[in-house]
Amino acid sequence: MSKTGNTIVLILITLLLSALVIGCSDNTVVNHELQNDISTSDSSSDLTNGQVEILRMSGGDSGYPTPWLRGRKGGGNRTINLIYDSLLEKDDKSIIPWLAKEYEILDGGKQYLFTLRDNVIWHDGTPFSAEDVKFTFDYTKDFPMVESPISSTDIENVEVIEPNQVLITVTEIGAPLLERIGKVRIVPKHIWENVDDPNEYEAENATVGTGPYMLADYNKSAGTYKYEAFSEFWGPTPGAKILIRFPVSDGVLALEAGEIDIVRHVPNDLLEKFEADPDYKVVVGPALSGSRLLFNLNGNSLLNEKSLRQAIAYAIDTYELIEKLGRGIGEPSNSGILPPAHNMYNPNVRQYDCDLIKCQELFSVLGYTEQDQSGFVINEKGERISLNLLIGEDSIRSAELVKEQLQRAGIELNIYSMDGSAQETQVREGEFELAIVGHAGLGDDPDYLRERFCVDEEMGRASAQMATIGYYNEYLFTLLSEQRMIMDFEERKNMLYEIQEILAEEVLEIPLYFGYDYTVYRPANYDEWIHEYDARNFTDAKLSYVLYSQWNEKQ
Amino acid sequence: MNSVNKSLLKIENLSVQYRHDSEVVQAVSNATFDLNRNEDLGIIGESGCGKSSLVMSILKLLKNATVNGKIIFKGEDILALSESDLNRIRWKDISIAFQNSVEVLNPVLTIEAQICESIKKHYNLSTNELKKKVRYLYEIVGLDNIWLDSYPHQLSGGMLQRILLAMALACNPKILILDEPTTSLDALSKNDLVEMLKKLKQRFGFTIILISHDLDIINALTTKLVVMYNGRIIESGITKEIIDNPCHTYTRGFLNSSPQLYKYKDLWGITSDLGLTLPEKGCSFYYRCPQRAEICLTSVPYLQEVLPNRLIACHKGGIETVLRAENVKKHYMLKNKTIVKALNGVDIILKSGEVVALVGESGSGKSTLAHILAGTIKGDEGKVYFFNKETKNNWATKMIGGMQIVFQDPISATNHRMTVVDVVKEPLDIIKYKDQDYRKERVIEVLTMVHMPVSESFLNRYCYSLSGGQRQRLAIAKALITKPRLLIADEITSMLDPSTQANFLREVKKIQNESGFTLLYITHDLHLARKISDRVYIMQSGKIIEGGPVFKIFDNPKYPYTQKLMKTLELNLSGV
Amino acid sequence: MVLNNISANIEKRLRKWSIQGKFSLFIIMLYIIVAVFAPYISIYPHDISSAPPLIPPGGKHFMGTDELGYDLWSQIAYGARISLLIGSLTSILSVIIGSIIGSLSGYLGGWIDKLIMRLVDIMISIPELPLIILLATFLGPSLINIVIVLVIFSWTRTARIVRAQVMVLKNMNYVTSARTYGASAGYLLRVHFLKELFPVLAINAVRLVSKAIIAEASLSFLGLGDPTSKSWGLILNHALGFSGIYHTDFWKWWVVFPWLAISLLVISLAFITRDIEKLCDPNL
Amino acid sequence: MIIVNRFLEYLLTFIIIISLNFFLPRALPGDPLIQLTADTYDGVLKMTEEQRIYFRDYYNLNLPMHEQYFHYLRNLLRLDLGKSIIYNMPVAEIILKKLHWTSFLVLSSIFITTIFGSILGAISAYFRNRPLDRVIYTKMIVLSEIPAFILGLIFLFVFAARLKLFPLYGAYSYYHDHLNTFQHFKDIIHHAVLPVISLSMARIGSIYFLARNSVVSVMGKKYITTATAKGLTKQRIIVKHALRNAMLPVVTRVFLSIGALIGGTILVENVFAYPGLGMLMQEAVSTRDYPLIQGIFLIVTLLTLSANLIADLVYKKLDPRFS
Repeated sequence: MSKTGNTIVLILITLLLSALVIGCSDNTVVNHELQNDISTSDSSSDLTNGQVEILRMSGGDSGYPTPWLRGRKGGGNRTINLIYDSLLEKDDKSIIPWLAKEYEILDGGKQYLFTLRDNVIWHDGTPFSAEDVKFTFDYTKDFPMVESPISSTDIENVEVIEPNQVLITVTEIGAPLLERIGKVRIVPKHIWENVDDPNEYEAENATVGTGPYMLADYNKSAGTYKYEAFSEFWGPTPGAKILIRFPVSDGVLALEAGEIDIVRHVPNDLLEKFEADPDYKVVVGPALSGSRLLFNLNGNSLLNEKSLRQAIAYAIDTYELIEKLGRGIGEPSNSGILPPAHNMYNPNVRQYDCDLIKCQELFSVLGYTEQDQSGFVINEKGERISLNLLIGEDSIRSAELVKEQLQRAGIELNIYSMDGSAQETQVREGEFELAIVGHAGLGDDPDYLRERFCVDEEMGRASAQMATIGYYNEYLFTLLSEQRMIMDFEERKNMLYEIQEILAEEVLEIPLYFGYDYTVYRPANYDEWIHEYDARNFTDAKLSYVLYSQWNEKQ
Repeated sequence: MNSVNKSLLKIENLSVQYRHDSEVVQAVSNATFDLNRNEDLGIIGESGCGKSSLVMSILKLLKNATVNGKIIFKGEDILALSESDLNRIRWKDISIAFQNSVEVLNPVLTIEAQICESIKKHYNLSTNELKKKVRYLYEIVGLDNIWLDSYPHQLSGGMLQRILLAMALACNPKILILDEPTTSLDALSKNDLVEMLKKLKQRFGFTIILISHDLDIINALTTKLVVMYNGRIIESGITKEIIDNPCHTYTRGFLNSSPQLYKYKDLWGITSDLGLTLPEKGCSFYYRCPQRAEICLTSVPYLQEVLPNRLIACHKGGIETVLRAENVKKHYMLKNKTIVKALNGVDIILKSGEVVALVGESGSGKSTLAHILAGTIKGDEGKVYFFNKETKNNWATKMIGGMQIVFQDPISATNHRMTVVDVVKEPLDIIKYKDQDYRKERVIEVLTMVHMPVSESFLNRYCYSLSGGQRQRLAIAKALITKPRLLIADEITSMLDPSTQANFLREVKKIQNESGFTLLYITHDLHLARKISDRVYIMQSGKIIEGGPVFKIFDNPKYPYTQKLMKTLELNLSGV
Repeated sequence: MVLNNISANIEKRLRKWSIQGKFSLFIIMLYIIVAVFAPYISIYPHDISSAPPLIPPGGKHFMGTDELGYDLWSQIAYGARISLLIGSLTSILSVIIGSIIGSLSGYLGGWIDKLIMRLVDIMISIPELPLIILLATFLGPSLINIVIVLVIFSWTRTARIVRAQVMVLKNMNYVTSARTYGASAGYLLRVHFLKELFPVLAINAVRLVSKAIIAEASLSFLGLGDPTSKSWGLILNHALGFSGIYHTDFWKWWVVFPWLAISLLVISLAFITRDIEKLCDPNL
Repeated sequence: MIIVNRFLEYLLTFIIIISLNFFLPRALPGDPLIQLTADTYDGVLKMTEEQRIYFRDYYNLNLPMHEQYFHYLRNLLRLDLGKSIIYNMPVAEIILKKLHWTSFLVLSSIFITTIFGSILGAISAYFRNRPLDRVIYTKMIVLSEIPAFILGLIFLFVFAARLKLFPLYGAYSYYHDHLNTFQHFKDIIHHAVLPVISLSMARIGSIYFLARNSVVSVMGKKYITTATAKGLTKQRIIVKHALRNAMLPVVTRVFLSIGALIGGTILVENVFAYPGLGMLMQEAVSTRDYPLIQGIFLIVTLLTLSANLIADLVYKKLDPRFS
């Protein structure tokens, strides 16, 4: 090879090697590197207090785990919950006291008094006090965290009554406020008070919290996390000495290969296989998400007719949707919008099981009596009921099925698919007739019904982004805004029952069906997985990572 | 035995076949020749006759071709050698200066690298010895060293040829093959090249194998010559002899049409074979050979010795002698009893297919000789042989394919009372050849040959209404109707004006070139003779004093008379 | 008379083709027949579920069904129309546009050449996804829009290759002499360049067919085409998107058959171009 | 002089591309901060209206378009690519950390495709139309039609999952301490084998065909006959004369195909959860993360343009006829 030929080959090789060297040099970013060799230690649980050596799970890169630097993608709070505690927590039944060992609602919901646990210390040893709680709420006024369930305008002021007591007064009474205040992550005052820009603060002590785990390592290029148990944690002993999270190609394969201990979103077709195998345990949380059909009453005048919306509801066969899209697994649709697993679910609202005769009756009410040769109902002018359905790129299969079902009833549906974000923008700007969008977090406080169906005065439309447009019902709006104020659970529940009856009657939204999300894990390695009462995910719940059941009996 | 060690390279019935998908092309068929140390071999022939394939097969450079036969070099058959043994010979003993084109050099390597490559392969010299050697090579081919690290595409045609030569001489080979070295060179650089090659030959003593169709360089550099046609060797012998006296009709046609030799002669190539498929067996030159006969189709002619170290591949032993006259004498008795020796002892030979000019002052006996040869006058002494058979009571002129004569005076050549068709078909009528229709057809045929109208009205016109030029064309037509092998034209154009003469002569030459008969052209006009004839005989007072190829006689005549005659060519009558 | 000499010369040409070449021609014929007669040869409708979901091939559903119970064979038959249309249209158009622009830029040289080459650089470095979404919002769903968008992304490759080739051909004597007769650039392109470029363009065109068919799926999702059109790209995409497709043995028919349809088409096209290439350039 | 105006040309193109990079994402329908909070999937971000305004100003999305453009250009000059909205990390950091994994994959697959593609091309050119050539040729046609990510999936399930010869995911075994860097090096190679092979298998076809045609045409050239006439050995002729000339078109094709290769790598990285740029591009576009989109496309443009530039320079260096 002549001189030049050699030089080119040389350049290529050096490029290759330099890429490698950079690659392997920076795999530790922060904190000390644990020297003990993890992979060989057996992961079977330590028989004494149930704490295992190591817990491995799959997870995406959610950024550097401080409340201000965490990523905005889904699952970002998972990385933070283990490090920072909040005043309250949730187990699989209800809200439970956490940093605040007791709480009192005073003045009909205007004030909340939290008495904090004593002998709680931060990871760096400084004792935890009410000052930290007050500091957190004041600090987030100027520097809001990436995610905060409560906005600083909702809070009037925060006072430290005793070294272990805090009184929070809210600007306006609201039932959901307790749970939201309870979710705020408390940060150490002695660190963050002298941090002028938390959005840039990446020092080592940025990840000091009171939580059961300390951050041992976060690798920016690979997006992997490693936590160590915090030995002097005030609460239930952390479930594992070491906990690591890293992205995997296929969860099921990784589980079967024993490289991770738990996997979510297990395909429904594999459930029998895992159920039959004693090494694995299949668990499922409540069916709290799926997709729903929205209407735009301004988009097509016909949709103003309640009977047409009801006819559509009758046409849609939720059981066929479950059988084909859910592979036979899922909860049927509920016209009252709240999922059956919700604690305020009204079981006896009017349901619209698939019934083509009722459809025909409703069509004739609207004047669509005959049928043309291809089976679509037509009015005397010979016009069909032809509606446009706008969907995002990943709900084409459900759209095709809905189209077929409506066709059986006699309605013609044209499907338009778009990039997800583009579709959401169109829906938000009301450029659609029908639309299929996802819905999640249905287990939360039922106030989301208000956001969806109550027209906000200044915005002139519902405050939720994805909602039916153009429906005006004064009585419903008053009910929705009042229920927010009622602090008493039973009283609020009755009002919501009535709201659900109206929603069922008016058919403002049609949930297609509620899907289950199956999780599989190896009980032999670790068996403390639980889900929060209002969510379906086991790996999100903080209590899954502590030996909660033992601790609970002792309380 | 000594001939063996003297013999450098011996090629024994070498044949080369190319395979293109299905059909097979025979490029060279059983070529045989040998080359001794002090001889330089020239190979000439039309492009596509297989000369390159022959030479390339010597070093087995041909792709998808099968080569069989033997190539003996230093006692070994090259074709049987293994690749590694062959590589020892390649470029070390035998090297090639390829045809001059930039494609022959690797575009991405410097010239120096490509020259050193071969030296490094065959000799292990140190780097500066190598550098010295390359500089020396550049010097001997007259190139400046600055061109050493340039790339092939940066060189001019002349320079490229010198580089190819330098490359070929890099390992001072025993045999240097030159493939068309002068194609793209101008006259000046061609001479430099020839001079250089001669000098180099003296210094290194290599033997040259030269492929070219440039006869100057063949003449200058080679001692032996091989002529190839359609993949076969049809003539081989000493270069000088072949050029002076080619024996194969193809070689003669090849030489005649080269402007280097016949500087003033009109350009006439060998007639093309009109794309007719070559005969399977039999001589492949059949369709273009002026003296083809049935025998030529019987089998493939192989090389036989016809003259001392001259081999010809022709069933008819090379070019036939059409007419031979020995010691022809003729005297006239004038009234006052003085005897005029018109001819005293003339010997003349006419070969088939050539144009011979008989030149001499008026009264030198040219016409008399013509008439004697044609049999219209009886000579006193001497014999005339037509195809080696003595001519008596003009049997030779009353046959098809015999001999005909056309006289000087067109008017007396045709009887003005006869119609055109009768005049022209008279010879056939006399010998009662076939039927009237055939004769009429032949008339039309020959008349079109001489560009005369063939309408019915013209055919029945009487000759007296025709002009001198037309009458002369009729005479020619009459002579051609019997497809003669020899046509004697006695001053046929002297009566014509230059323009008619030019057209007339051009037509005659064209017909001669196509049908291949021998033309004895008697004239006193040296310019014309130089223009159309291949060979010339000079007559002075009844004797042929000198004869031979036109370029020899006209360029360096031996006899004073001829030299005087030749001077008249330069004479410019306007006296400037 | 005219007919049989056309068929004779086709037959003569065909004799020289390799067996794979002939076999591929047969397959292409088959594809076209399937595409044209799709409604008649598919027993079940392609957009109405006619069987339980995901049943393996057997009996009437000899290619099995997908997750919604649509018969796979009828989907592939109907999909053939769209995929063949898009595949061929895109590759032909982008090869034509590419060669015209390429030869203009190669032939004219000077600043035009620079302009076009820099345009090509820009086009290549523009990321495809956002541009597709942008075009989708403006153009809206139709077959032609898909072809337009695909052509926008694929003409640059051909342009670059054609330009290089034309720059070499430009200095050939037969081109310079044609120019002396006043031959226009169009004439030169048509008579001299295209014949010379044909083998290179043919290979390029084949490669584009497969890319276009697969890309069509993602374009249909983003709103450029009809998402329920059941083109091969779409079927393959739904199959690959089904969660757990690899753990179960659904892929044995749901992924294999559409992928087989695409690669069989592309492989036979590749063999055809190889034979064309051989005819045009004997020493290959 | 040529180099200078050549450089100016590339600079102008670069500026046009940068501006396109700025305006193209913003022309897409949808707004990054609103997008993130549309409660349409699990674990979605909860963000109050007040927060949305705070962060809109933080990312100065509230400024008029031209002001944002100047901000963007000014930061670009200071090599500050801004902060990603979804990753909440400086874009430069994200990209540089992940770029070297992607470039490692791309370069090694280029290395393999060029070497094996040319060797196979040369072999099948050398045995032209004989059985060996026909076998390789058909295999190559079939192979080059399978998209890289399908090959990746097949390898993942067969070699990684069932035969357990190769790891299932990642660029190296996470949190597994090695005795020395050599061990670590081996581990990286072990993880990279399947992605690189699936990428190379999909690309090798085009290089093979090009090399084959080019070697065949070069072997027919006259200077090869000259070389044989010089008595050089077969190998020397192939290496010194044939390959040198045959490699010219292959080298330029390799550099030109870098752009396309990056596209292919994205899908393969996704299949093997390889921490390269991978799905970053898709994610950035679907969540309208303007700074991240701009950053990634800037890097891709830099790579493509420099690849073109290198292709030109290398070709000029290799082929004297053009310099």
